Amino acid sequence: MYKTQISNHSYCFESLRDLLAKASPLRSGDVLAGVCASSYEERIAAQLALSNVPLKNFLNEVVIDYDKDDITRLIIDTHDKEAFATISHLTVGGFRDWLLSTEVTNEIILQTNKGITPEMAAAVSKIMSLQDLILVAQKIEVVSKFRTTVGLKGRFSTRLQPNHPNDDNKGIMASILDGLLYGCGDAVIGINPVSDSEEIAISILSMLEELRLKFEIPMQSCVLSHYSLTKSIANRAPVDLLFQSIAGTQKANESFGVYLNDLAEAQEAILALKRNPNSNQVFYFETGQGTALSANAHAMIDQQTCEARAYAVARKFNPFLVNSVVGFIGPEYLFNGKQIIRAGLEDHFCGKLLGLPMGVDVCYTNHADCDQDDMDNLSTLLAAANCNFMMAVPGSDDIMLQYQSTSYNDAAYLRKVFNKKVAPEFERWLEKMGIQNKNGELAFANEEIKKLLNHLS
Amino acid sequence: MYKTQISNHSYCFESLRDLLAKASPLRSGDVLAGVCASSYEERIAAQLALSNVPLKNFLNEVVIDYDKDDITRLIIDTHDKEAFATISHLTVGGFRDWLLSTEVTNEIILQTNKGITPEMAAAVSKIMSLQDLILVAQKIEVVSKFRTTVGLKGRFSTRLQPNHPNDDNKGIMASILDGLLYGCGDAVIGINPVSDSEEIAISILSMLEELRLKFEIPMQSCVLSHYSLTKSIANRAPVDLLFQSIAGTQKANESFGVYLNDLAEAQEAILALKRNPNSNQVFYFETGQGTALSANAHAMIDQQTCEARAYAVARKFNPFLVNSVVGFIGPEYLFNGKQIIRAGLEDHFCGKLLGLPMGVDVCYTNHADCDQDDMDNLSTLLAAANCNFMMAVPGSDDIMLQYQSTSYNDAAYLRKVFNKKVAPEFERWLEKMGIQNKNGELAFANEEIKKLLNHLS
Amino acid sequence: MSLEKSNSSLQRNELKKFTTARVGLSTSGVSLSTEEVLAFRLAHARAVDAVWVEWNATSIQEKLKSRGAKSTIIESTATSRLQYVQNPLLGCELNGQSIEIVKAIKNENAISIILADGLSPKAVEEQGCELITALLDELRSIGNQINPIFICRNGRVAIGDQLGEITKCKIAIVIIGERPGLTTHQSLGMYITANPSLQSTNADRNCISNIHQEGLSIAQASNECKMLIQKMLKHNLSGYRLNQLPD
Amino acid sequence: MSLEKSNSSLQRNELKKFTTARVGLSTSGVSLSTEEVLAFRLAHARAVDAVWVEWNATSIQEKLKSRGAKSTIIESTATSRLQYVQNPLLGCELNGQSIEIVKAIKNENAISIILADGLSPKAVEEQGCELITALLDELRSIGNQINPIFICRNGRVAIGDQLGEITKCKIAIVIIGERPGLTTHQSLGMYITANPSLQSTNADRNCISNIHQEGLSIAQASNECKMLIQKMLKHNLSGYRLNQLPD
Ligand code: B12
Ligand code: B12
Repeated sequence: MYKTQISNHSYCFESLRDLLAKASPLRSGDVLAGVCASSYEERIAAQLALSNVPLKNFLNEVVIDYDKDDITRLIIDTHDKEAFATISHLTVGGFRDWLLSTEVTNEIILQTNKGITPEMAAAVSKIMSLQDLILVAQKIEVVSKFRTTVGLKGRFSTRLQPNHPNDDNKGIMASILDGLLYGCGDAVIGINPVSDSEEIAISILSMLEELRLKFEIPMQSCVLSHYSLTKSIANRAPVDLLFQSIAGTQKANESFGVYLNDLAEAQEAILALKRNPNSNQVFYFETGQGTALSANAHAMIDQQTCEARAYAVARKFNPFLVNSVVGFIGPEYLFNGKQIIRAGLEDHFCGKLLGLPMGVDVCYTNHADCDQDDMDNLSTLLAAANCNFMMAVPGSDDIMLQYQSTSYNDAAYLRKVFNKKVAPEFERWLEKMGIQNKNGELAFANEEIKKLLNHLS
Repeated sequence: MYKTQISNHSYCFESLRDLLAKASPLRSGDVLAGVCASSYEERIAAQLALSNVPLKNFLNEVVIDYDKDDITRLIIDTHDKEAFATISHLTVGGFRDWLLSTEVTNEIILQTNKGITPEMAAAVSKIMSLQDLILVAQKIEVVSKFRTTVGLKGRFSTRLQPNHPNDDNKGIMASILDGLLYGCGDAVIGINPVSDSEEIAISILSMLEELRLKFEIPMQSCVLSHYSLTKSIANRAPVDLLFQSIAGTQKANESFGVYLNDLAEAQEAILALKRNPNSNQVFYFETGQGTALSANAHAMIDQQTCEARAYAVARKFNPFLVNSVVGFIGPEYLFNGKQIIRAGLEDHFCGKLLGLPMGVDVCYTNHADCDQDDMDNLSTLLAAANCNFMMAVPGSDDIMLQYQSTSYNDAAYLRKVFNKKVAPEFERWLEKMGIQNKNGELAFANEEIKKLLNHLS
Repeated sequence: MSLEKSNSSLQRNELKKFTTARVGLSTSGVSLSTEEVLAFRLAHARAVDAVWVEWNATSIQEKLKSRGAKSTIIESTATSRLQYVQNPLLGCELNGQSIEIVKAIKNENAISIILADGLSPKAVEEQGCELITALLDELRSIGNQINPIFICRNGRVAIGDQLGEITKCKIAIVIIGERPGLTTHQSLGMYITANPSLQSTNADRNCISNIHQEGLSIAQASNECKMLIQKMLKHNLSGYRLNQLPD
Repeated sequence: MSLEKSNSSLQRNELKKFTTARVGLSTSGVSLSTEEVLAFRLAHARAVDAVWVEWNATSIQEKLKSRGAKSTIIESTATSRLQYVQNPLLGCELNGQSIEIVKAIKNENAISIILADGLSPKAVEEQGCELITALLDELRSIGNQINPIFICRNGRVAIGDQLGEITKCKIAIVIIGERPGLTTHQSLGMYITANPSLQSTNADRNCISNIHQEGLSIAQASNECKMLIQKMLKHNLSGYRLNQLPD
């Protein structure tokens, strides 16, 4: 039981789960779930109470029972006491101050992160302002490696997302080539196949492999099929990365056909291919606030805490990329631009704080109260926060998933305004191809580029 | 009469004024005035029609009659045909493309800006995305000079705003000292007196002068009284800058007691004091979307076009600072964070495009649907856009004007995230005082600082 | 794709030939040209409108009738589009009257086809009847009885589970308007569940998506659906676990 | 302020002694400490609430009565706080019934005092009657007749103009709740117009602002008001043009 007294009104919160939910900034999903504060004052009262909760309490009071949820078990069982020692004396409020203090550098945070649980990260993010989320995330550098190195300071990568509504290979390739001409794709070239056929997945991966080898592109590819499919084609196709959507409760994951053991087996299968020359990172995970609730499996936990719990799953598998697809599902979870913007910055911050190589799919659907201005807004803020990567979708319009994300042009805009470069290996390739000059400026047409375009004709 | 055909619906707009209003992104003030588009599709239809209007048309079709409005006369009479030649062949849409193109540099824009009318600037801003507003503003460098140099690339200045609800000198000084310790005040230290008494204005200015001389601070001061009062104390007080709020129609200005001739006379009086060692810039203007409508003097022009027209007044008087106080009045003009954010970026862009040294008071009132997150958001975007200056109010809370603006801490945050420095003269002073080290890091307490604090005891 | 070499050199804007994706767009600096930006905004305005259309279930029923298919109209507990969009759970439950309608159709071995507006009522209006006709043709060879088509207003995918729970049907096929995109609002999705019940989750169904002119054709989609159902009936299973089995 | 030198050295957080402004706040890095941030948010939640309070005009009337001041209750055309906030023009116009009430009080040389909730109904409830009492005391020496106090619900400053137009009063004093801030919601403003009419604009009035405990005292405010009115009566003028004249 947690309490705050404001003037002569006393606010009570029955559990840490309740407190976390009521301290959450307003969002439609928590309203829908009936877990949010009932007034602005109650929300601040909850934040006040939460700020006084010692971090230690999070190790004793869990938000879903240890017996009932494998993510809770994962969190508790893998908690690193030694790393936690540095912050074990702090309250949630003190933790915020600690993170903001000048003495707490990237190195210190990276050393501590295995001692931070998802719920601690969620808690501190709830009392942080937008500016805090940017300031702290900006100083955290989480670097991951495959054929390119993603997440270095001063760098900004993209996932090229060249989807096609009929999995047409030429259609996919047309989008890829256009994206490469904008310097996109250095995080991954990842296709969501419409179909769940193994043949189609294999055909797409083979086409990408051919492209990679022919032009010697430092890149990795991925099909975003269910991990069980990807695993089963592992010895018939050039699989770089294993993709899976994950959520923050066992029950939600089960509704996705996701089991922790099976994930581990799939990981083994892909690692055995030894395609990553620079690390053991072979996972690409996607998450997003609202997924647990959308499966009716949120266990009365607020959606942002659920989201942070999904990062525990991600963290276990040492992923190459983690991507919060922040406005993807719809307004029932994040109503408008304001909610999407805050959620995007929270997810990015929490992920990084937990040591993950975070990207954000800055996006919205046509049933949300949102437009391109909100996307420009969030993508600019995330670039200021040193986000590892964002999406690159032709003209922002994903013609298969039916939503709007950041475009090739958005990526170029962000690189220009923030003077950021692509991943170093990819940068050298772009220069070699004449796609980009030494100053990082794009050359939209030249002789070398024709070679690339001819790949299609 | 302007038209767009969409499928089998044809949209008509009776005049350029009507077209500008309907092409405006949604905001409550235009809804209140009854001038906005009635659907999202109509808004885009208007933007399509507007994008095809040749810039030349703006010289023939005015939004208020030449005979009835002195700002219209000012705009038409001072239009520089030679500067306009560079862009005279363009439509509004072509003008956007021109501004975004790589070849159009800061120099070219600065050479052209006297050929750009406020309505042209408003028009192009309406079809620009948030990202465009940032990208173009970022490349425009408008530098102004008094004892400090404001607006240089890589620099970011603040107006220290140490208001007190009873004009108490010690109270004002306490806020000033606290602000100086955060490196704030390099644009101006400007106080809004509660009272409109000449004695009080004189006393405040004298106190600031004493501070400036004693600590050899490269700074300028200002009281934000009505310009007629400031003019009348000019020979009894150390007046650096002449302040005035201005609006975009003659009628609105008259409701403020503002007449162009009187402004010119007041300017003469202040220039005669010869206190600006580095230029003839002695004006500090404030503006803000909604002011004309709030005086019921908007003449059916949308509020953003009105705002741009106020910049014509500012431009005539070669100001040292112009500040759009973007969320100051209330939700009747800018309903929520989203509207305030877009308006702030529009004003900053339009002002810079017209050649003005623009700052933005990133702010909101307690009757608006807005909170600190929106402020963090807008201030971060404006810093990315190279905004010349913002406000610095103790703890964001102006205890006299009763609204929230950016704080000393916000300024420090922005300098840190964007690696920006204060004005060069002020930077040297901060280092000399030990307030800031060579890396631009603040030292909140040291021996030198005590001297400053002792000024109060 | 066979990547034959050729000497003909392609221009960036010719990429458009290969996809409806927004490739080869005109630019200024690193930004999209005004033309592209405004075209995008117009598409957005129209896609937003597509979500909020109130559809005409009886006109669909008549169309189906004219194609010889019997149908019955049911409704979820969401009483408006706004409720539907803001609270997905409402769209997963039949309202009282519809429960009664459905109860009358209990039929253990049958296949139920539910045609739901989903997030794009227009998609169903424009393509739904054609897909149903093609599907009925394909399913004939399967032999299981097919219930009258359920035309469901403000329905979500999971409404098929409740319908399955009540009718005890063998297979539920939910044909639903996928959320409208900028380039098309016509896309339909098919979600197929074996032994549908209130215990079913998404892991228990299969999905055929992007059924529209530029995506999967109606013919392909209905054929795939038949093959899936055959596999489902063979293994008495659908979804994640079915996918684990060889074809 | 005389800036006497002294050797006692002040700490940053002692700056608080001199002002209610948020100076000397505790920090971490360049940011405000958690404590300060949450205190700020709580203040914001409460200031927001202060705007939306529906005030009790009759209780104010009774308070005034107990202090010996006659009053009458009028209303603008804004029928709710939401309308009031979203459409300021509604707050500048009297509703039909109020026009009738006001018409009955035509009185050419009188002073009208309007007490309006403005953006902070609580400010008026908590301080309004005291200010009125002090003001009436001061105004006694002026000699002009004073109309019964108009207690105006959902009123804006400019509503005094219409009231002036109807009553033909010499001076209108609008006492109004200024928008609530984080540190106080008690602040009152006085806007004084000579010969108020529908032609009056803000340029034609004078303003005395920030009347509250930490700001201008009620005694000072009412005294300043008297002196202003004396000057107005002398020159038959108010506002911008009055300010141009020597005292
Ligand atoms: C939104 C969406 C999601 C959301 C669903 C949450 C929600 N509340 O809407 C999230 C992000 C959780 C999601 C997850 C996945 N999705 Co999905 N999703 C979509 C999308 C973009 C729109 C769906 C839609 O409009 N439905 C219509 C509305 C009206 O129905 P609804 O009742 O509101 O929504 C339900 C269904 O959409 C269902 N659902 C969503 N995805 C999937 C996938 C499968 C296999 C099944 C059976 C059901 C299902 O979940 C919703 C809630 O019950 C479609 C693409 C498209 N253009 O339609 C892909 C799509 C259906 N998803 C797809 C896939 C592969 C997945 C994943 C399996 C990915 C992964 N590797 O983990 C996961 C897990 C799905 C699961 N078992 O639950 C594929 C299916 C491919 C196929 N032929 O099987 C599609 C076609 C996209 C693609 N090509 O990649 N998805
Ligand atoms: C909002 C505001 C404005 C807005 C008004 C628009 C609007 N629709 O609200 C804008 C930005 C346009 C404005 C402009 C100015 N303002 Co002003 N404003 C305020 C503020 C912050 C709040 C007012 C409020 O809450 N009113 C209550 C609501 C319920 O009433 P309302 O009917 O909605 O609002 C009307 C009045 O506020 C009036 N008004 C606003 N400012 C002024 C100033 C004067 C001198 C007059 C007569 C009327 C007036 O205009 C509004 C619309 O009619 C006050 C400070 C405060 N704490 O109150 C300063 C304040 C009243 N303004 C002040 C000043 C000096 C000005 C300017 C003269 C500045 C200048 N040099 O140009 C201009 C011009 C004013 C004019 N003649 O119209 C001073 C007045 C000092 C004095 N004792 O005379 C104050 C006290 C602030 C200060 N200390 O600097 N202001």
